[in-house]
Amino acid sequence: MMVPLSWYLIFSAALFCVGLFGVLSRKNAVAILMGIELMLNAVNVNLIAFWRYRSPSFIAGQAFAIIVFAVAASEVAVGLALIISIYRRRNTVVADEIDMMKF
Amino acid sequence: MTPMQIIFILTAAATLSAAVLVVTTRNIIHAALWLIVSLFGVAVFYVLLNAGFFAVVQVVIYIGAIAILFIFAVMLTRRLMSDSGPQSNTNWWLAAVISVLLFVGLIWMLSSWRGVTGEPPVLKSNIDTIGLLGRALVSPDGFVLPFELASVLLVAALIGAIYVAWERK
Amino acid sequence: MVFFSDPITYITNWLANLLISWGLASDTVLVIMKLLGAAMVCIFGFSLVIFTIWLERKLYARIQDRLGPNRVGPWGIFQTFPDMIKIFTKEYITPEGADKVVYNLAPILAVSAVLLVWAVIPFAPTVFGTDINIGVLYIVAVGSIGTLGVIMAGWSSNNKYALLAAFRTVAQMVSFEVPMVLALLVPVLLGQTMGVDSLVKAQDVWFVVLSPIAAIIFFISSIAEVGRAPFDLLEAESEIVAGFQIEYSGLKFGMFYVGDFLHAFTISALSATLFFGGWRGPGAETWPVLGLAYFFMKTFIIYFFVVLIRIALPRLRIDQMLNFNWKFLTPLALVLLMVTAVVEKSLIHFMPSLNFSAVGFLIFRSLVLLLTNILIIVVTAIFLRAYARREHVRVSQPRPVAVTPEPPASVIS
Amino acid sequence: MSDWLYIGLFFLIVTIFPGAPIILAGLLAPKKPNAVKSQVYECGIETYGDTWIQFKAQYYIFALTFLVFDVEIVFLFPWAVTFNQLPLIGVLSGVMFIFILFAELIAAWRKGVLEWV
Repeated sequence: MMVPLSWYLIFSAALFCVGLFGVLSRKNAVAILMGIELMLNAVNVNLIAFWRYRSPSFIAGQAFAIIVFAVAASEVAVGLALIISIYRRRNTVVADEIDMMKF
Repeated sequence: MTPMQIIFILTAAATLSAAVLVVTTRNIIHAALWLIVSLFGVAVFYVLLNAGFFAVVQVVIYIGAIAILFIFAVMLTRRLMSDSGPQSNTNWWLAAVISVLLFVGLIWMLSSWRGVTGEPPVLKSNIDTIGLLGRALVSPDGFVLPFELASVLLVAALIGAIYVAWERK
Repeated sequence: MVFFSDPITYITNWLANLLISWGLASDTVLVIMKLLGAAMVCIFGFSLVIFTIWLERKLYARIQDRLGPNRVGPWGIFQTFPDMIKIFTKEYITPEGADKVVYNLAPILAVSAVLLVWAVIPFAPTVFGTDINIGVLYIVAVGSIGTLGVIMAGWSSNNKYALLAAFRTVAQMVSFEVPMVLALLVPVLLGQTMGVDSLVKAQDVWFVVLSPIAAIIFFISSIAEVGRAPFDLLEAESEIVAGFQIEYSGLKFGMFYVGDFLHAFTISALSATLFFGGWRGPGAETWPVLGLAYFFMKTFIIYFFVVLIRIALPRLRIDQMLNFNWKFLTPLALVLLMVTAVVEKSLIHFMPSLNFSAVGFLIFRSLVLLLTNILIIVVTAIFLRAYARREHVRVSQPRPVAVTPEPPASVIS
Repeated sequence: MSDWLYIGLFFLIVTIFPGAPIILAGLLAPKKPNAVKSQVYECGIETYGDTWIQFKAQYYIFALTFLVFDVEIVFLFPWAVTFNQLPLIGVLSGVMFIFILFAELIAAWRKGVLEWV
């Protein structure tokens, strides 16, 4: 256990930023969701790292991580279903072209 | 350099390069496969953090279910998405600048915090984290409400997603 | 004496001491020993496949009143070796437009996902790879890597039918994973641990006695997970092309088959470990080599049933298969889980007031749980009969079939 | 941690074991590819159109149902492990959780999602 906490935090910050880049720069809506998954994973690494380094006997970090798993699963389920539905109606998954609500 | 640190660095490098490929590669199925590699790397981190349960849950949920769902969704929306041509939008450079700025900001913030260094407390050898977690998740002074709410959330997500994706005949 | 009672531990210790006496650091020795152990398990798995292929062919043939392999060696026992040499020298034909890396990775994943399960299976009281405290979930996780192998193979072959078959196979595999995992929860609940070896140690009474329904559900859904008859309609060899492996040739194709046979044996080993007491038997603690014998005896008996089912039962239709999973196995597993939890908890809760001895409680608990299971079986049977009656009525309704059209009136006249 | 060391080494070994024979057989086997041989084998005629065709949403629905069930079942494992030490209310909330799962299955069933059409 000779890895300092800062390494984990830097790693998860980097993962978060890569995910953010994906969300902001991708055209394909499915790929945007992939970016969001990366960000959620970065959050989870942080939660577990804090649990391990700050309060191993208090389980809150792990319980939060469990909830993040549930949220990630529901987000993917609904997000992808929306994308499929949009694709069926409008024949596109490019996020820029889904602009019915735009003035 | 202890073996642990070497493992950490190797895994971090692999995970981050896979993540970069997820957000840059043109072929969207390849992006999904790289996502799996990246998620697997995160599972290794959970092992390094003595959270074996989460490592396995990561593999079961993310690789076994979410990645499959992604691949299915790509197949369902395939017809018009050709792999050639740019997959990034026109202001990707702005996204890159924002991401790098955020990263620099986070590092700056971390470096000004005292708690960031320091050894992890030694885990007691008889500590049963899964048992603790199990008890915390269902005890009324623990997380029973979020736990049941997560279940309800998943039910809502399932029904909503089915309603949205269902092909009416 | 130690050698005879526990040869594997004896050899391991001897080797470790030898390495230490050569002046290696104890950490290095640990890594080398673990590496060797893993390699031994894999070698053992592969040699087992060579044997089970012969065994299965022979059984298949005998039950169909044929001779089966009988030329190479006594009873044709070496038949697999010429087959192996043949497949080794076959040309790899890569379809055009295939995604090379993914295409080559898929067969490796198909085998390794199965081999990985062997990391947590205890062979004897002293012979097991590791007893991680989440062993049962690890088995589930490794199974999902296999799903990935299928989808990679189907996608990278650049073949519509391979892709379609991969999708169907994955739909089948993930569907049957739900009752399988639910059935796995029952032993965890009864044994209060997720470590596989700890679960074996917790089986003072075999879990198949405490919860026969869970054992049956696990067994059936594992067979479906392997994709064997009667659930093999996605690669029905005698009817359609070979499913998602259609574009594979040579040893890459062979690896899918190795994975298949190994998987069939692995689910037998898992059933034996989780529900039939694994290495437990009289005298196994003092003579670990006996434990090894018990384990393989149980495994081979269950494996025999897996093969028997494959030979005896006809193929299901895909809608029947999925209905069977979602409308029968899954609700049954959920009800079983709820009932078991309530019964077990009330047993523990009211136990102190009943004043049993330890053995008496064990017997009482087994009886109560067994009776509960039998009750569930009876209720399920009633439901099933009602369903069958409805289904018979529904199917016997006249439905559009191809009839010879009535000849036009002009022809008759 | 040494348990996980074994698992890690096992991951290493199991990729080598099927991989090495495949590479070895690639060296042993003849290599004479030609255009006709490497055509994809689909049907009575030459392959037609793009391979990566679009599939129907039914596959997605099954994967979706599986995902939701998988996530919820995985959460039940920590509950099952500590089952004996839980107070009655804890056990009941777990049973309640399973019951929600059951209701979910019934809801999906009634909606006709679980039909293979």
